[in-house]
Amino acid sequence: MIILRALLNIDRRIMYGLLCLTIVVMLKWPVKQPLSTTHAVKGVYDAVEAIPHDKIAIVSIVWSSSTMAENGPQTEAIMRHLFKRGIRFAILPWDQQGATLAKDIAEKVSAEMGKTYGVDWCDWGYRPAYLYQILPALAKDIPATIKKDYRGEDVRKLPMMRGVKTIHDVGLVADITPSGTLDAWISQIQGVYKTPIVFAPTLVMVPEAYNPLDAGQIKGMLPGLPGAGQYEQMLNYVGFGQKGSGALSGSFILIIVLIILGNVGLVASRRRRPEDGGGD
Amino acid sequence: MDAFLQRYSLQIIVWLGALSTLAIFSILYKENAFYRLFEHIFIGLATGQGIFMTVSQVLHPLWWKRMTAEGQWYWVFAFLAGMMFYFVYSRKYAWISRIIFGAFMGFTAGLTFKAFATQYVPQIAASFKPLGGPPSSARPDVTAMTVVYAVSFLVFLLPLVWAAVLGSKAARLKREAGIR
Amino acid sequence: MEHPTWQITILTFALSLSVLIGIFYNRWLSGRGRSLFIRRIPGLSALDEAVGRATEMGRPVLFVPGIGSLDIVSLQALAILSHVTRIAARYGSRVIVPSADSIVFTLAEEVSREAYTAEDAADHYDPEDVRYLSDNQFAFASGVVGILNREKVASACYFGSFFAESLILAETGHQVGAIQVAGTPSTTQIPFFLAACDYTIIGDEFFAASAYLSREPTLLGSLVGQDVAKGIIIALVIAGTAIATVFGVQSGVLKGLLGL
Amino acid sequence: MDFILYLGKWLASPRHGLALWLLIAGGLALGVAIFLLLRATPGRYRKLIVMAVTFLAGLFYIAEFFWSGTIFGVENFLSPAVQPLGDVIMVVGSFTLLLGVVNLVAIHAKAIRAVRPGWHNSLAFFIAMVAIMAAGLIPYLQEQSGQKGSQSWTAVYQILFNGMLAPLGATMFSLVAFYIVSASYRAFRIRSGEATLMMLAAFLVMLGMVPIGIYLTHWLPETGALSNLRLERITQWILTGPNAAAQRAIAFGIAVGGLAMALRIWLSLEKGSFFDKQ
Repeated sequence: MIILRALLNIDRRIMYGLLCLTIVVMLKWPVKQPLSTTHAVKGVYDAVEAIPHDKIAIVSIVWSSSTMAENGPQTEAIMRHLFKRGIRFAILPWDQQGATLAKDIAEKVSAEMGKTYGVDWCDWGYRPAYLYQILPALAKDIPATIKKDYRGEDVRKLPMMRGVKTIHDVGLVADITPSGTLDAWISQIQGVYKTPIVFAPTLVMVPEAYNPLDAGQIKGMLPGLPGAGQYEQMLNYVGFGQKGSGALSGSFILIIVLIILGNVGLVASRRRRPEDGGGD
Repeated sequence: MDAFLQRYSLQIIVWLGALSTLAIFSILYKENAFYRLFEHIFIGLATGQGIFMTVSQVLHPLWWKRMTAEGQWYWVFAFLAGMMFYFVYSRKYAWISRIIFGAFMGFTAGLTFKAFATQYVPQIAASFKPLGGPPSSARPDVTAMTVVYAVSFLVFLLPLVWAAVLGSKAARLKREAGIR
Repeated sequence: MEHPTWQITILTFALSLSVLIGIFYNRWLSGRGRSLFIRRIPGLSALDEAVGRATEMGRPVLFVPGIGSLDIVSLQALAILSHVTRIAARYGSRVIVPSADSIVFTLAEEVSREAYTAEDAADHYDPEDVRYLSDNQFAFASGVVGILNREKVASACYFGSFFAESLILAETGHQVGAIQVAGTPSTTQIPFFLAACDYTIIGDEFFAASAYLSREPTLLGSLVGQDVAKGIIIALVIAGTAIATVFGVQSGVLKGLLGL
Repeated sequence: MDFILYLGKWLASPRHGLALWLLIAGGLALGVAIFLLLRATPGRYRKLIVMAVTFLAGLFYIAEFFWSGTIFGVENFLSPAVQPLGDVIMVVGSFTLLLGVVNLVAIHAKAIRAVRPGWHNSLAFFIAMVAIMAAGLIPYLQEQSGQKGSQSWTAVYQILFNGMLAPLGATMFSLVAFYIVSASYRAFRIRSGEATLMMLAAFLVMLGMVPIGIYLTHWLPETGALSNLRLERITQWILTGPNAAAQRAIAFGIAVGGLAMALRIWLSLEKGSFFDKQ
């Protein structure tokens, strides 16, 4: 009984150790688990499939190394799909680290799929995250707002940017983010010009996003790492999204087990009280 | 120095990264001097980088360059407006800083109206859904699912919730009666 | 739609008008010595308890006004700060205010100084207790974690905009044994505060805080106006759902209702 | 009218050389003059000035947005000003940078001077701040003045940024994962009916999000009434049904609360420590 009651107050350091162990083990020896596709993820897939070939896509990068584990695989999956369909896209980074990290992903995938910088994709370069100030101007005149790509070259000279003038030449915006930038995209772009938006948030932000998703303000959503995993499955390749989802499964199971243990402890301490004559 | 940095910078980055990670993780055990040191370094780096970014991304290109190189002399008024904030440190003239604070609050207030109309009104409209109507192709049929769950809830979960409620009530009654 | 349709314009103005009417109605009422009723919000009543506990233990109170810049939410947080500081000043306790935005920091400094002066406790006010830490989200969090541990904080209040750092702050606070009260309109963070804090105020209770704490007729009236505005929205949703059920989602009446 | 237009054009045209500096000096002088004027303003007008500025600032965005088409035959002439105003706000806001930094520097300088316990931490703060600032600004300013940016300083910047600032932030964020475990272990106890419901919902959502949960019920049919008992469908229902409804209700409450506060601030009806005194 003492053991059972000890379950009521497990030392947090033990829990932290168990978590570390679970993640390491699950990443090292991944268990193949099936993922089924939810309608939110299918919405992203369909939105990318629906982009007309004469329009470009914008991949908005707000994440940095802190949330790379979740946002990185999402970015890669979306880029792969765009490349696969032959839709030209531009990276629009709002974070200094994210700028480098997303460019690295694009370079890797583009090399793998035989695509060329400037023709199939480009990088508009880092700018400070003043979305509310920049987006209205971007919508009206893209080349004048962006001016130069990350290498300092005039964006007007890039082959893929030919004929791209306003937001009406943009067929999709993918906002990949760990923070509240979606509001800016919705209120300044989608709400005004009806440009389709898909959303790739971190897992903690998911519950809130069902509201705009339901309102049709975003076409689809990749919920964190499992979302990326599902998307990978739809695109038929195995990336960190699927591997990482396994580790996530493990840690969720750990949390559930700990919660159950805590409750066992609670029940045990309740039962014991009368006989103990006021044990605590 | 140059050659050294070029040659070893990657190794330095890796080792410093590992050290920083360990320092922060050490707080999971308990607060300690190692963590404290890196906390101060972190704040120092963030402050320094913040100053660098503000100067290189905003103040230099959007203000100084425009005012001097592009000849738009009237940007001097932006500087004057910015300086008004600093009157907050003067007892006597603190009210002058309130003018610029007021302007900023006004802008925020104005934008709130705009956000309400573009962001929330469409969500009000999205709540207009037929009850028990046919499901749309893109979304699951929430109504049908609700019925299924309501039934299963009654069958499986209600006894459990009921027991828990009873349990907590009994515990409270016992507590109130002084039985421990 | 670069500009809203007339329906949206009218709706926004109507809601604003109902708030204004609420304000002036209650001002008129209070001029005649009457006042409106406001229900108890346990989280806000707990602020007194939190400060009182810190005083008994002889330890400081921590108040984090969020990590947002100067906006509606931060201003509300500062209003709550003013209240907390005044209680603390009355008891002669310290309130440590770490800040993540230079403008909010400046205002917080002023609010604190004023609160101590108003309670005739200016000698208890330590200018170093209001601190600017960093506008880098996690550098700020690391600093607050440090303060929570080193200052042996007895009570911690988190009011304002919070993001991914909310649980880092609240869980550390729990570990050092502080009694914690939180309130934020950032809906994603509410579950974290609920899990780690003793009291959490949710949603628009946050905006009711200054009215609740000050019982100022203008603010109370605004609260009544807000309830009327919410009533209008509820009526709209019910009407819209009824129309959608009877005539279908594609009906012209529904489209005309908000002009979307 | 013509004269005003002419004057506006004359003032707005770009200048160079001496004329530019004379105009800048003139602007500064005007600033001092305005300050002297403000200083002489009697107390009872001060509040009025602040109120008027707040009102006009708010009015700009409100009028610009809600003014669609023509009103009394006048087109919306405010819209073109939105973009430049955004720039101005950004620049003016950036000048506040030092308000916070001064406080930080003062506290740490004091700690070092008084050799308080832990003064070496304050020293580390200064070294870190100055180092990254220099490493960033030196190559930037060199490049701006047409020279080649110093390679060594850039390397130092990279080291400080990628070797320290980035991992420190990432690790700090990853603490959330650990704290979620200990917080949920404590929070989800079956103390009452509501708490039990909350715990069940949490279990279902957690399981429905990850492969293992989906695996648990994958034997149920894909279609038909029973398919609704698949874990991922339950999760989806919790999130799109009760969760979205509750989130939206909270969001509306917050939106109305924000709208009311915006209104009070805009019309200077707000009460409270900052707003009451002038």
